Amino acid sequence: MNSQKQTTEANPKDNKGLSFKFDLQSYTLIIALVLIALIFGLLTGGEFLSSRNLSNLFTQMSIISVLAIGMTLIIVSGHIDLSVGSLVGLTGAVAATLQVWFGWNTILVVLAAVVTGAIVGLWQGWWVAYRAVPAFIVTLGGMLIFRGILIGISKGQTVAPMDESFKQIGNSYLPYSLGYLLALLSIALLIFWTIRGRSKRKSMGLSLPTATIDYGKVTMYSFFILLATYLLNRYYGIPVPIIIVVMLAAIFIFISTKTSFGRYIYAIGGNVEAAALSGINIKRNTLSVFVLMGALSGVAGVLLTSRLNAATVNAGNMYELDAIAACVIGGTSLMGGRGKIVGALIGALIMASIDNGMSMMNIETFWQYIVKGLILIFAVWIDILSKK
Amino acid sequence: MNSQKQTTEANPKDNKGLSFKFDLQSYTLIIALVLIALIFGLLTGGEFLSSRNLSNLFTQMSIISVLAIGMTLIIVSGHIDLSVGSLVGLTGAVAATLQVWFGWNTILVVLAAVVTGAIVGLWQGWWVAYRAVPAFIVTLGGMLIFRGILIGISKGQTVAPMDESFKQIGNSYLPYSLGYLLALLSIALLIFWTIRGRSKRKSMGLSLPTATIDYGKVTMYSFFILLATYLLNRYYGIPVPIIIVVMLAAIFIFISTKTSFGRYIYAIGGNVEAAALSGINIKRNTLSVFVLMGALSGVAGVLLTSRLNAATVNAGNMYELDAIAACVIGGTSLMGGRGKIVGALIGALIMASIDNGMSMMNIETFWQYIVKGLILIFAVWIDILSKK
Amino acid sequence: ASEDENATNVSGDGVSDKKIKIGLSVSDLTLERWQHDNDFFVEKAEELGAEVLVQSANGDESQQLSQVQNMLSQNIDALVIIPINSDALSTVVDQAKSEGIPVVAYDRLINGTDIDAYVSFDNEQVGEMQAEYLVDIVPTGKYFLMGGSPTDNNAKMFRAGQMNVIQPLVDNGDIEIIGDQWAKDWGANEALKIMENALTANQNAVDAVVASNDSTAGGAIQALDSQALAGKIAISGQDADLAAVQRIAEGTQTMTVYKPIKEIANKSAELAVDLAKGETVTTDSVVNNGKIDVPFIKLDPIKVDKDNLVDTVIKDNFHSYDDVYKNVPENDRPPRP
Amino acid sequence: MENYVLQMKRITKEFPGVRALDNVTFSVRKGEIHALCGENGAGKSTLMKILSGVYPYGTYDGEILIRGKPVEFKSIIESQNKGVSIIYQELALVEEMTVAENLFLGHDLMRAKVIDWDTIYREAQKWLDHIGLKIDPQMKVGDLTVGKQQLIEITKSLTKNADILILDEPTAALTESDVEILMNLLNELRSKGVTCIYISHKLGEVMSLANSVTILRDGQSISTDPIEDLTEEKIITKMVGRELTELFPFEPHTISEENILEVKNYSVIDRNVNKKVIDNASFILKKGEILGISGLMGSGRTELFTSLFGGFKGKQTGTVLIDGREISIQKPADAIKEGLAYVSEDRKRYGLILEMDIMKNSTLVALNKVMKLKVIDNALEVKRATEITRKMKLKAHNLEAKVSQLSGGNQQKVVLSKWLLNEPKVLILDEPTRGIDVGAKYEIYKIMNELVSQGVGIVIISSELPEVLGMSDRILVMSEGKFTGEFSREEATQEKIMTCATGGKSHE
Ligand SMILES: Nc1ncnc2c1ncn2[C@@H]1O[C@H](COP(=O)(O)OP(=O)(O)OP(=O)(O)O)[C@@H](O)[C@H]1O
Ligand SMILES: Nc1ncnc2c1ncn2[C@@H]1O[C@H](COP(=O)(O)OP(=O)(O)OP(=O)(O)O)[C@@H](O)[C@H]1O
Ligand SMILES: O[C@@H]1[C@@H](O)[C@H](O)OC[C@H]1O
Ligand SMILES: [Mg+2]
Ligand SMILES: [Mg+2]
Repeated sequence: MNSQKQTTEANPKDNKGLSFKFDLQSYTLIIALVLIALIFGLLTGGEFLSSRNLSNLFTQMSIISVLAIGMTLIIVSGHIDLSVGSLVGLTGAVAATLQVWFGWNTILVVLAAVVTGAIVGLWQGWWVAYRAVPAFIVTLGGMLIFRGILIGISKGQTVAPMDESFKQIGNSYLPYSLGYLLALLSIALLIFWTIRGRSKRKSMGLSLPTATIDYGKVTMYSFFILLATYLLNRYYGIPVPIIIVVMLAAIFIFISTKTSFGRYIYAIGGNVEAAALSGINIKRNTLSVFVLMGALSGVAGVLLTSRLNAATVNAGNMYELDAIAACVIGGTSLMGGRGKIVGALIGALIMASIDNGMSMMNIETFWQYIVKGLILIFAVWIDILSKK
Repeated sequence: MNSQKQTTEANPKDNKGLSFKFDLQSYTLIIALVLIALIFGLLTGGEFLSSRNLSNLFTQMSIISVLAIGMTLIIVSGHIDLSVGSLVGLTGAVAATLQVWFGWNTILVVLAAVVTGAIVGLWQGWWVAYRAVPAFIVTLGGMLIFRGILIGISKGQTVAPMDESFKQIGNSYLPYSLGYLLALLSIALLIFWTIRGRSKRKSMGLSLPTATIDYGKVTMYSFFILLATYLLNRYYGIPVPIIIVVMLAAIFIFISTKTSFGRYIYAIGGNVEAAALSGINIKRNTLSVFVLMGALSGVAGVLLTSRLNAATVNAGNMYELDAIAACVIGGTSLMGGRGKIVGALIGALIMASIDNGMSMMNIETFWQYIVKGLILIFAVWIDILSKK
Repeated sequence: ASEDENATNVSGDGVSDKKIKIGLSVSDLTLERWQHDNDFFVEKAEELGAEVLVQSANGDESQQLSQVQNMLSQNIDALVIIPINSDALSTVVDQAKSEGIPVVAYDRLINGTDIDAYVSFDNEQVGEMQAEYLVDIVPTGKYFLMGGSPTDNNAKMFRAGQMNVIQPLVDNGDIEIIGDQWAKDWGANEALKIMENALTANQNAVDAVVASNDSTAGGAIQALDSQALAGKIAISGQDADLAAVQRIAEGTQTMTVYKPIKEIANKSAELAVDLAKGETVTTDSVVNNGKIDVPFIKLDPIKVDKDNLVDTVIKDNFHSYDDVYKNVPENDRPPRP
Repeated sequence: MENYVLQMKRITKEFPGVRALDNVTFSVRKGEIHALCGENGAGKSTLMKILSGVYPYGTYDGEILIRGKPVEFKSIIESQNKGVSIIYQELALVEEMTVAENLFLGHDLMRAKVIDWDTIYREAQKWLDHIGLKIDPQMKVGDLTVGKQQLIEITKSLTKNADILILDEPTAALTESDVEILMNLLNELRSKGVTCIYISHKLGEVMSLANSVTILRDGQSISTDPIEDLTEEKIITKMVGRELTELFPFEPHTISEENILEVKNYSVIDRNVNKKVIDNASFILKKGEILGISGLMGSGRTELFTSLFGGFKGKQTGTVLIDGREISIQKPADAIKEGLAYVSEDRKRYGLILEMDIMKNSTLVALNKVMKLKVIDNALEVKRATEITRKMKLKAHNLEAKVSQLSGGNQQKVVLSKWLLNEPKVLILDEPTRGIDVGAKYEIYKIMNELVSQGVGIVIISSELPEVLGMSDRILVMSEGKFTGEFSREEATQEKIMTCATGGKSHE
């Protein structure tokens, strides 16, 4: 998250009013989230905000989050991937069959799932990048093909149960001390980066945000990191899936903001012709995005299979819609060129909160559909309003 | 300057090579379709091409076709509608409950379904056009909301059976003679229009395609119309659903090519700023597109309920994907501004043919998924190749 | 013209030296049981000398309708349908009847039309069995209801059966229902989340979970497991999926309702062949489908728990002993049959 | 009171963070051609967008009177109904649609209940003939060059038979001959009593065409004068607030003997139309030289250089040498590696990522220059971007602003920044000053001078003859895909170049 932050800070913002306004904008979504949390907290008599439920909530959002990270890149680059749900099912089944039927160990099995995902991504990316078939069609085809392969290899059966170690991936928690250690470590890193960034800017003679703003932010983030750790430690500790999500998010935020590959994706999605004339290899970069998405689907497949301790034929069904929705809620434009991973994560959290909150309230199913649909529209609308 | 001469200079149609190339391009899809038909014909020992199966095929494609007609407009205008499946379910249920529970007659019930669809379209269009919420989110929300309402009003139960007259809508055939009459009528119209068009162009001093080309086309179309009628009459006659599709298609092709509203949609999808600067009312036209899509979903809902002779809770599930796929196969660009209704119909026919053909061959289910996915990709790829 | 087509069909019926062709329309293959149904049915029918055309409709009613149409145009001699929806197939069944092709409803009844036979378990009875079993071992306490797909008609019937048993106990205060949620598409992950939330909302104070099938039970048990409650809270199921019977063997799932699928498949296959040959069938009971009294071959579902695994599922060769006890230490296993 | 057909009084318009117009007053007499001049970002387009209803009543302060009556346009249609018609600076065309459809988009002909296509195509043909454009009305607009698109845009506004016609930089993308067509048209309209508001950075046009000139500077109206009281110099002084002694600051410099770029027998076949668009072209560019390329619209200049740059899909034959080394360029990345830079004629389509901010656009090509260990160093990126944009005298209040919000001139400076950051050996400028004000042009020319003095070779493709004549050491003329003439700075004249450009033989 830090790297993401730095970019936005990086510029001279001498105009106070502007800077405040800008911040307000990027925080609307968080405000929407807080509102949703408060309402559900109230309606469930506080249960929604209990340590235990927060732990559930984070775990429940993890699979879609992993997908949303990759989907952000896909959409930013101007494409779409409808096959991720099927691919989650397929890679999960690959992991499960290799372990249950062939006795492979957990590490190998995880690798196999991720590699399968990446290879599938390569196939799809090849059609999109080198054969110019619209991603919508390639991945709609993929959605069918992978589900078909899944039914074919599993013969319609649920493959279960997994080894204990595999099961741990999606169902265990960090020891309390380790959790605090990680939290402190990330706070230390945050402070270190801020100081280094400031001194570097100073040495280059660039304008600096006032120290209160910079360190105020650091304090705020640190507070939230510690609060979250504390709350989760009041229950069983930080769930491993959420650690995986945070790590993947960090890596991919880094990729998207700090590497040329990341920058190129935004350029390609923003204006493919201008990007091509700027010497960017459109095809190879597009291919890479799909490979990454495939690999992430593999990770999601592992998480899902681990959480269910089983691979089922309709696992992952329709996850693509949730992942895309998370991105769009988070401000990613379906026209390409614009979007942030952090936004997508907040989007995923909003969606998971809605599901979780309503099921905590034990609302009737049909109301859940209706309310979820309405909240979706309203949340995005409020976000749009604030940007006007 | 001599305008006559100028025209002939400028008109590329006079170039024989080019004209052939142009025709070839727009016919690739048809060629793909013919190929698919031939292959299935061969593999099923001719069964696929039997009168009876053609009749089935046309009926089977009808619901998605109705949706694809509206979806073309939606996508051309630069949007998307993910809610049509749910809306088909909902409007179908409205028709069914009104008839089964409240005893309304068929005409009223059909009207109610279509009006419900239009109102729902109004709601969605309003959010998209006047509140600038991305159509993806509005209709994803709609997908949930309408399914929720459907579960709510039907209490999860199947509502059946419908009146005999309602059942006829989706399950009856035109008497042979009426079929031939219609065929002859449309041929007569075709000839009349061609003659009138030619004489009008002549009187305006515009260049004319050679008579052989114009009348050659008329002959060809007439032949196909008669052939189709003959084949269908060898079975029970022309299925009513396909008559509905043809009529709707005619109306909407007219709207999209001959009215300002139709052209504005293309302009809006092609370049919304240019459209706005040309004085086009973006919001109102966008709203109208959604209303039309809603009304068409209502028609599709009626057809489905009639065919099933029942309204079920998961009716129409995922039809949006089929409808969108039909459009994309038919050459509609998801970026907006480009697409044809005829293309979407051919797309729908291709998809229905794949399903039908494989089911006639009794291929194992998982193979059906895989083969359908692959054909989708290949069909679009071939189309793209030919356009290069 | 159309008379020709009909004529071929009719003549196809009479000729007996021609191989009999049976169409089997399956609702979907995303649940394990339908795959078994499919396999057993085909095996039996082929044994009886028939050829089977199988199609699966992915849970889409109009696709099922289309597929049945397509089978009809392939001159089948009998039609066996596992309907996705009992009420949504009458039009195509009418068509089959008008062409003289016998129709058997498999597992789910087809309403409002002439069918020749219905082979099934009673879905309400399944729900009743689930509830009866739980009520037996947990006569009082807090119950959580985990419904199936909110868009599956059968899910409603299971629930109706469950409530037949539970409602009186709710009314007299023995049982408290602390939640009632339905898992989209019978999805295990949906069930997992629902159960997690229910446990959280009730601080784990749950005594029994009425899960409508094994897939949803599987998800719920994962949630129980992470609270170390697996095996401590009674939970039902249905279908005797392999994963479920394994859980029963391990003690984390309490029971499942085994619908002897081989039996229903065999019965249906025999019936279909007989009907195709033009023989008439006789059954003990009938069920009214809103139009006629349909000859009904009623099969009894069986409650399966840890104690009768060997005598039911394993004995029927539905699952092998080794598969079922794969995760149970050798010395804890019951004697091999 | 004078006979004003249009009066705009005390117009003030603010965008978030920018006051684009500050109490502007602007009055136009009936039947005159009134020029509106000012630097990039002075607020000319904004003022006209207010007049045409793009920024509806209520989003600005001030008052508009047409024929003495106050008007409150809430939409474009309303202004059109009052006889105001505008050609926007940004092309407002739908590329997927045909020429005829674009001409009549939003027009009465299209608003009919049922569109009569035959009439539309006939009318379109009439208009095109009238203007003298040889374009098939059934062509897709997207298949036309920018210049042709601009002419379509002009034709489109003429079809509305407006009595106040606003042209916002209509000639930016036109060649001399097309400018001529336009001038004649405007004179004809004036004689029919149509009032024109004419925005242009080409002061020559302004001087020869306008009746009076209003100058905007930094969002304020500076003056309105009859043309008789003005000279080009005076206009410039008013625009930039200081004197510019010369328009083309060409500095004599030493041209090295080294060939930095040499092209031999280069041909390009366009696969789409299977036509030889470049026919056996050969030329040499020396280190430290400015080579001007002149020619009519469609003569193949853009094709030649995009193709050399690896950005044109076509079959290429011939030899290309850089620093005497034969090289093969398949894609832009190869060209960039060899030290080539290409500033496209269509900055919006080929130059900028509009959704991205200024900084990221400016570092897109030379990303490795702001990376350490393959990782983008944000501070370094800000520094480099600040340096280069400052050097370009870019006017933006924030490097994080999206380039889409910049005025045309400033957008062009971002494109230049992007390429210069990569320190190219050969800089190809395709119509680099299109739509750019004199001040900014001047700066771009000075940058060119500075670059050649550092040994960079520059190719400048331009349809503005004075620019080519004023800035080049040597001039090559193209016609129909071939080089048809070569002149040294001293021998070149407008007439000689035009003869070669129109296909007449050159004297060597
Ligand atoms: N949509 C917008 N949002 C924010 N600022 C804008 C917007 N449009 C214009 N501006 C700003 O308003 C000022 C005036 O711009 P305008 O386009 O009117 O200038 P111009 O005189 O037409 O310049 P040019 O000669 O380059 O066309 C500039 O500072 C520009 O950046
Ligand atoms: N996208 C296109 N489709 C079809 N023909 C094109 C296209 N672009 C250019 N052409 C044609 O290619 C030829 C050369 O055009 P090019 O743009 O290279 O000329 P130019 O001298 O650079 O003119 P300009 O001043 O318009 O840039 C012309 O005949 C032109 O009409
Ligand atoms: O057997 C069950 C079936 O009857 C129902 O329809 O779907 C779920 C299954 O578990
Ligand atoms: Mg301007
Ligand atoms: Mg050019």
